[in-house]
Amino acid sequence: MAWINGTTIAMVLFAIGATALIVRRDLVIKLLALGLINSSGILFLISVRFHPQMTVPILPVPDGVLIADPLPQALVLSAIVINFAILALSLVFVMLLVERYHSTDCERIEHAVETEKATLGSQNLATISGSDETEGRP
Amino acid sequence: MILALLPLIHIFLGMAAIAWKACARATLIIALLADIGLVALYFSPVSHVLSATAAGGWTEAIGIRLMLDSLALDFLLLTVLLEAAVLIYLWRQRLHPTFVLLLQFLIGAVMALVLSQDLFNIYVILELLTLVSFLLVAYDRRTFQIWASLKYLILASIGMSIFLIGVAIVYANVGSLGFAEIGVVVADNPQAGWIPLAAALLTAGVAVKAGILIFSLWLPDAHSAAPAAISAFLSALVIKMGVVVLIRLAHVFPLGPTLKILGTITGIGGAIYAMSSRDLKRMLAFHTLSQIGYLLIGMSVPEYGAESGVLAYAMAHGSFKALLFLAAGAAYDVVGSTDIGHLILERHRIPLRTRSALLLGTLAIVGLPPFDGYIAKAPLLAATHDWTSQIVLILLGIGTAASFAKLIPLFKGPYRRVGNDPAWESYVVLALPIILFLPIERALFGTAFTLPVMSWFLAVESIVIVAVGWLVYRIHRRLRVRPSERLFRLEPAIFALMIGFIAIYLVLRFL
Amino acid sequence: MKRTIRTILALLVSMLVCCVVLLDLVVPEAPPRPDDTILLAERTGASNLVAAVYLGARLYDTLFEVLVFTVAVIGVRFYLSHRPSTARPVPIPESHVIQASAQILLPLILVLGLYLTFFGHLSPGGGFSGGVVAASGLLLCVMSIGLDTVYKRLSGAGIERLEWGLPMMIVAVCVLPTAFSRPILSNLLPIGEAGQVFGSPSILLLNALVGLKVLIGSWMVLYTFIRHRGEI
Amino acid sequence: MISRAVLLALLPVIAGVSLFQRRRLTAVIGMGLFSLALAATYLLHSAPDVAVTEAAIGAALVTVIYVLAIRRTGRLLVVGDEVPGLLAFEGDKLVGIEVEILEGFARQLGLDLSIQVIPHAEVEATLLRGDADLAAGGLCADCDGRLHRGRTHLPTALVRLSSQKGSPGGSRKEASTKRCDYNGYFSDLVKAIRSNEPVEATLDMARFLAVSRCDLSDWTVDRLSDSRGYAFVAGPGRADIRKQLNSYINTLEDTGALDEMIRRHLP
Repeated sequence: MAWINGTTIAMVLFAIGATALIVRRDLVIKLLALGLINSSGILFLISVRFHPQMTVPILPVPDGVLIADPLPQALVLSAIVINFAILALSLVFVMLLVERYHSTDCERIEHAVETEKATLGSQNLATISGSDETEGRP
Repeated sequence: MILALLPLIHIFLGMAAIAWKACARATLIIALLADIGLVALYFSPVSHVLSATAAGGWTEAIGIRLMLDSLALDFLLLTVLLEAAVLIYLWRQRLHPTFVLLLQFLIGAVMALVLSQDLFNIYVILELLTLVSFLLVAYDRRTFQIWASLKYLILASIGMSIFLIGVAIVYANVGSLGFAEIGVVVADNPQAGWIPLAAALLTAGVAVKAGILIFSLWLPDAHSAAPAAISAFLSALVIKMGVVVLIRLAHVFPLGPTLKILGTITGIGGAIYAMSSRDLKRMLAFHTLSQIGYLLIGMSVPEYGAESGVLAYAMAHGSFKALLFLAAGAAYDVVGSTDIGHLILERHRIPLRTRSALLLGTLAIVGLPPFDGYIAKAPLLAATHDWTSQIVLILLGIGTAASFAKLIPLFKGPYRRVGNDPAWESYVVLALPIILFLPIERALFGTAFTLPVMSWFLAVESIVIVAVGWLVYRIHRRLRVRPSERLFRLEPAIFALMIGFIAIYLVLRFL
Repeated sequence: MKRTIRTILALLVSMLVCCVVLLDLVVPEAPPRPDDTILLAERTGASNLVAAVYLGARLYDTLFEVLVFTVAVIGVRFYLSHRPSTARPVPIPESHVIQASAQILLPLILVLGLYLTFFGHLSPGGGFSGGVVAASGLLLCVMSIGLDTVYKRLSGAGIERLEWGLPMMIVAVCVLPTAFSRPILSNLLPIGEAGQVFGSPSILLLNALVGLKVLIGSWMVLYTFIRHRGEI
Repeated sequence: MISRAVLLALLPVIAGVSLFQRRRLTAVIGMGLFSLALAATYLLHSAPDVAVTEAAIGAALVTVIYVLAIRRTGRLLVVGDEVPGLLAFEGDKLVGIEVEILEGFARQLGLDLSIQVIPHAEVEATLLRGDADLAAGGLCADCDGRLHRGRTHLPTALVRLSSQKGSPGGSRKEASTKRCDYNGYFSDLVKAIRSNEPVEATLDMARFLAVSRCDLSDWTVDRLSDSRGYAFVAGPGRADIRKQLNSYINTLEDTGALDEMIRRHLP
């Protein structure tokens, strides 16, 4: 049973996430797999120095009791928020792509983007919303 | 003391640009002036205010330290230079406050990254950098931009997870995240079992951001899809942030052979793709890959002078790559395409100043004396003594010359005064370091530059390299071979990333 | 056929990465670090050591994390607001069960959010989780009184100005110590009695700022998603 | 100790099951559940701060925005493959007779129309799973008994197209390895025919006319049945939507708008 610890499970989650990211064609599910990969890194960081006797890092603690290292926990808080930011922004971009191509199939979108670039050259490419050309193009 | 002000000023002013929308443009100038002032402090008698600090006074292992060393100084100067050039380039265009905010955040994150001496701090800043450049690449909301930046985000995010696992292993073994403490522990016991795995994870994670061929397969799409000013920033500066982290890692971990292998693959692969690319911006993006290979090989050389050569080359590459991207953007505005054949056909419509900027950039990039490409390459060539690195460096020079030989017809007549390039002042800003590179670098790095640059042998060698490159271009044009670009799709890129990590691990463990 | 090969390859490669890391993982027995613990508690006055690290020793990281969140909110709003919004006004659910339960749950959720935010230095929680919990309370409000009403009331309170104003304030709080020739990002406020609500005023202040910022940010993300969702 | 191990062992199971779901919504909710389990794991790793944050952000906020993005309320979700003239891309927009009918219908219902292009062969399965309200895109064959087929809005015929190279008379081995029936996207079929790959497909008239612009001298064309018609299909238990759509098409026909659309899109 000792092998079921945080680090092992974190790497198994990484493998599941990476497999799903490659195998699943649906972009939304790809993003969920990306979230899983990020979570696996977070679980790894939490559990790498964890020992079953450790207690919660909130004072006061009785003498002689090990407390869990607060530093990785503080780092992980940042990583969770970053994970959220990545998932939200990429979801927005997937929504824009789906609206344009009417499909969530990654290969189909990739193919459509490539043919669009090849046939039209780099000019006159369709914008997602046609009316924004006046709005602050750099 | 006040080192952290450098990034924070940009972030504060970025927010201010949204708060007072009318002043968005003014915040860019204020930020530029503040940067110039703060960097100038370094050369003034009160330079101690820029000495190493710990954020919040936490000097212990748990805190975050910032330091302005020669590496950071070099990139700070490059940042200020590019900031000035891009500000001038964008001056006459309408700027949306969100764009200004993202630009300020980008610059702020770059400055924070070069100053940071802490692994996890680097992780957070790299993520900020990823998100900001992700938004900037797709700023025009064209579909190919959106797809390119989505691919970028997915790959970069996998890389950062790998990096985070590396950070965890380092922390578990060292008990601190500062480079100084890690360096001490690694030097104490260089044979410790955790070092290869941690180094492989960290290197593979950063490699995704650093433009290394097997890892950064998002780069050609993202850098060629972005708006011109953003391309200049990304290719000249942001991609080198990965290199900065790699340099810092290489100071701590024994990465020499790994970097050499990665550099060779990246450099030669990038050069081959650049040679066969027919789109100007895409060619510049591929060429960035091959130049990253140059930097990596320079980093793997332990000899004296190699590191200042790397820094000088990073700066030189930043200046001429930004010049080329900005000029390519101006040419695109006139012609409506960045296809090289198209540009050559319509060359009479491109303003003369744009064409001169392209010419200057090309001369500098192929490494002809007396421009900065040559001056920065010379110490690298002089410092590498083993013949494999020498050969790779020469091959890279030939590849660069061969890919830029495509542009030669662009500089033929007729030279009529047509139109006016609205942003020519920004070319002047970038041309200054290209032409006056030697005095600037001598002032910064001292004696490392006196010896090799003056050698006749190196000058002749670089001219011969360019000539051979031109010949290769003629032969390659007959052959009409184009390598497949399927590798740059999303799913193969994820595969390549993971296989690349395993390869780096094997090299570090068994070589 | 091609799919099967790809699936097998993907599985193989990712298992390989997994195995490489697990087989070579060397972790020493974790030495406890009492020195840091005492120092953290002394210098910040917070009894939740995670909060002491998060908003004390590593405030610089947290600052960038807040910026990442800000960028996410701005990005979501910028890229979705150019889309046309949904064809019809977002309706209020007819169900009385939802409305009744919203009226009971809303105060509870808001109290929980406030508790998490303001006691973040004494017990688990902190500005980020408190802000998100409070934002989910706003989502309940949307269910009971409708999206547009909530939006109008909040805009009347000027939250749009706070959206960028709060990060500016957080940066200012971080930079202010330099004016008093203290290291940047250090805390200026005096440390009170440990274990009390005002035992660590600087962390309390930062938690409150971050909590409000996250509340507004999450609300904006939720509002934008309800109003302009795409075609998935 | 035991609870920690059990929870940890549960994590890959939840993640694996939910990421390999067919339905997006199930996958999203499964990952929300995963985040909750992860938060509990953090709690057992004596990291209560992380647990609270993960529960609030990972389990609540992320799941809510994903559900908001893919939910179906207030939306008429139509799936179908491309058919030239009926539902096809023109530049970056979908145009055609069926698109116009659906747009009008959605406007009448006060819903946002959302059309997703999926492979022809998956249309029926998607409807049966309940992932869409309506199916479109040149449906003229008979469908599963649980689905509700609407009224015909345009007559058509079925055509069998098969390449002679791999005809049934040829060697069996070649036939089994090389010939694939058309079940992907229509655009893939056109590409396959252009590059002379051996293909066998049953096509409706609109698709066949579009394909017949390519050189079809190597192909055998069998006319299967004449008396077919295009129709929309509603999912199981959606007889109401079929009724509303039928009456909407009836009014279109009565006012002559349908004929006008057909003339505009099918010259």
